[in-house]
Amino acid sequence: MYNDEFEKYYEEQLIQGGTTCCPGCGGPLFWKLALKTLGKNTIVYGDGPCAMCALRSIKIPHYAIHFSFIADGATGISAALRAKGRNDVTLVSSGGDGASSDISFGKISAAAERNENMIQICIDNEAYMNTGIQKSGLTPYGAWTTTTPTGKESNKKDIPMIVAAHKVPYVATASVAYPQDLARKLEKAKSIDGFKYIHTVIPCPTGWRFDPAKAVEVTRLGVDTWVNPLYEVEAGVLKVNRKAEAKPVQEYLGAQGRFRRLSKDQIAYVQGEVDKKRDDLLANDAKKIIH
Amino acid sequence: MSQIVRSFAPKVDQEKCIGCDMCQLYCPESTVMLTEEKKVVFDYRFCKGCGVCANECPVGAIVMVKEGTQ
Amino acid sequence: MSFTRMMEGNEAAAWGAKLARADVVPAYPITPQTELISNIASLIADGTMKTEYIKVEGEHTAMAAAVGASAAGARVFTASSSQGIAFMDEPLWIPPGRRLPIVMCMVNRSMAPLGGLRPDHNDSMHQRDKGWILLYCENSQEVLDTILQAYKIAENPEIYLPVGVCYDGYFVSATATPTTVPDQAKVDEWLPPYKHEWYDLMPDSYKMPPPKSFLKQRIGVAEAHQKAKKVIEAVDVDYKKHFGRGYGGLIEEYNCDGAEAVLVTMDSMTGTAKDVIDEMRADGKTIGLIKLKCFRPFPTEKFREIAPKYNAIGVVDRNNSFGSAGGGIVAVELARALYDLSERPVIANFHVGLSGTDVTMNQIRYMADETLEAAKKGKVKQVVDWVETHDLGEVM
Amino acid sequence: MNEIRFHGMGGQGAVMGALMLAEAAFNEGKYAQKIPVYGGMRRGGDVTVFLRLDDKPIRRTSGIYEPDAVIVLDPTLVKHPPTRSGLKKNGVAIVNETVKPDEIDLGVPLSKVATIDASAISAEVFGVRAIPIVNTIMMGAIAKATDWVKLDSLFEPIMHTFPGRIGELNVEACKRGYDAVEVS
Repeated sequence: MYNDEFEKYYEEQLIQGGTTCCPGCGGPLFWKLALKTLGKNTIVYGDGPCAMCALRSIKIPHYAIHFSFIADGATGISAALRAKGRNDVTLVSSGGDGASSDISFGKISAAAERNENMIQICIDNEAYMNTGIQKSGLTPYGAWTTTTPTGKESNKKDIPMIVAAHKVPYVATASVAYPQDLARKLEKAKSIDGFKYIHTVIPCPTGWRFDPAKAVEVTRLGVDTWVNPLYEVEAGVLKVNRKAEAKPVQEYLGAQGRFRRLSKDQIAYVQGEVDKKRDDLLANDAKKIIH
Repeated sequence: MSQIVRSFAPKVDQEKCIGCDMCQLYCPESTVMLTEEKKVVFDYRFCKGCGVCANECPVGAIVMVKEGTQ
Repeated sequence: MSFTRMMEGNEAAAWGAKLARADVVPAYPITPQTELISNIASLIADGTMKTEYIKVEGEHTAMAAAVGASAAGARVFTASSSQGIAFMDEPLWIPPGRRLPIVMCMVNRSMAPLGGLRPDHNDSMHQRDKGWILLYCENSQEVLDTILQAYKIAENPEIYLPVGVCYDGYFVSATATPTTVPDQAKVDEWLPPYKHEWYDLMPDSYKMPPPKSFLKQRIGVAEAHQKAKKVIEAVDVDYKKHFGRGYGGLIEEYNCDGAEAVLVTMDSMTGTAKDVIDEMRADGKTIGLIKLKCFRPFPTEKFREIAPKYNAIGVVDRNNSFGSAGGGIVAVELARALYDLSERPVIANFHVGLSGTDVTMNQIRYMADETLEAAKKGKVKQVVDWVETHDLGEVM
Repeated sequence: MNEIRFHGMGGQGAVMGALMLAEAAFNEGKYAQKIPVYGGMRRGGDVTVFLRLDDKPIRRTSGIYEPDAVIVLDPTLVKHPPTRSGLKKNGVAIVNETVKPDEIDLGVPLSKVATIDASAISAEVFGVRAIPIVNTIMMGAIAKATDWVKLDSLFEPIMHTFPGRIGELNVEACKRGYDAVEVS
């Protein structure tokens, strides 16, 4: 039933249905939404182990090595595009949170420093999920993983701001729960020369411990509680994209099994950190923060 | 393509459906589609039964039913 | 136009990359490879060379960027040494399996700890199991010529393997000898632009090889290595026809007529050995020389063909393979190559020139004499002889 | 084959000097080879360079243990054991020293000794430096003291190595070396 229609639909969506990702994974959802904006004239390099499962299903040129290779191969592709005089092609380099914040953090920093012409995307599901949920540099405070059985004791790295500090032309955070905002940011990134960085926290029902059906709902809560706020830094100027009043972090934390062990004090601590970050973002909204 | 295994499958009540497109927009696996006649259809070959479409449906037109009864 | 002048090995390598019209050069500096990439930077700066030189932040990225660029249709050149090659270990596995014809200069330098800045062959020889073709060069001229040959070999659709062009740090890299840089137009005629028949990453013509099983991929690399032996020899013959210089393809037999024993050398020590062999021949000693130009693929058939002529082969290993079946890497390989011959020479094995110590004329005389003695007695004194432990004079 | 060993300190230009000399010889139709021996790219520390000149292609890449000649770029290196090591009887020595040639003792009888106060000339031409640049001055001295290369042949390699004003200064230094050297 409708098989032919669906084949046509997958061609248009540039992604094949039925990836090898878990049910409710944000990876294929991100690529579906992103490819709509990026279009056919795009090369995607790299992986993020889980999102790699999604990348295998995309219908545009993609080339991945493996986990510890982030931004680097894209640097080579970018040079090849220059050598061939192909400035019409959009080059996207993706990486997971572990790659981007831990093992290949230096590679992203170096590509940013060289201002390579590519859109670097961090697909952040907040732990090493493909190996069975181990803590990464982007695992949030208090989250259970198999290597932090009592909850992570340190905070998440602020990679978007770290990349912004490299004075790259464009940095943004985006969410699959807000597809229009995501599309606009990718569109903007496409139009800018140089290194663009987009950070997106995607849901992982398996590692975050929640019902896959709530994938988008939980991700939306992440934005609405300001745990994962939406902002962009263009030419050093900060712009907060969603300024709605914050919901209590408890709504977001309580929706996920990985935060089940958090004490009241710990939740208060998280709320305090989020409040500070929100105040900071709002205080600097529309200001030049990177000089 | 790996074999899809699912316990539940989405089923739409076309009467309730308002054709808002949310199910198609948020389906992680791109297996929900709105036909030209604004009819919601599922690609059961690839749907994993995650239930995001049902959860995101603003009018509760999609329900998850036991696999085989959709 | 073609010109000849005094040139260090690293400068010759830069000219090799320039003449090959390498589109992309991702590289990270390390002694003694540094002058190679700074020479490339100079050639780019003065407009002689047109290439995308990516100043990457480490060797791991250098090879990863090389992989990306090669798959995207660019001819890629890179280079490293010693610990840098070791840092590249993970990505070095990718080009053979993905069948990407990257050419990389491995400017030999000993490994840590206690290794100095000067050469032995462990850094490049440790790449022997990954699927890279490994060619060793004696001097600046051979470095330049071998880089051009390397692209021709690597980009052969029957082969599609990366090639390591290896040469000793200092003794080749910083040693200046007269070197001829061939005419660009003539090189262009001989080496056509790079186009991979399997890969195209451009959106309008996207093409990727279909996924293979791990086993099939591995067998593919093994078969390509087997085929490469013929291709390497043919490319050398063809190069000689066009440019007047050849290096024997897989191996070069030097002064071997009527020899009862031969030494097997690699890299820069070969030049010294040639002088010593000539002297010893003049003294009536029946010793010859085999220069092992191509270490991977190992020229098994070639050795099996010529080995029965000799009573002993003295293998000079400028490397260590600790706890091996017996001696250095080349000796062990050669023993396997000759194992099922009904008549085979004895194999003497020497460790010399480790951590960049000089391989002296006296040391080569000593090794030649020991090999001749083994030929006469039909057996060796010891499995492996650490030549540097003997006082043979020639110290400063 | 003429086997020559340079002994200098990092920063004096021994490696470059030997290369320029090799280039000059090559331009005259000889075969030449330069092998440097040094550690990292730092200044200070001793530097040895091997230079071979011959009428036929040079193949050996080993070090020079019994040199036909030594070039000593710094007075402190005269007593340095490696400088004296293996120097052939009736060999040649060209030394950056203030003393007369017959006062130089390298442990063996020599056929020719030349001395030149290259450090002083360097100070005059290039200014005073902690480690004086003496290579081109020594090259001029070599051209006068030996038949390895002609003085004129040195100018092209110098100008090629240091284009412009620096090159002109070095050519001047080279000529000063040629004029000032004392040969036994």
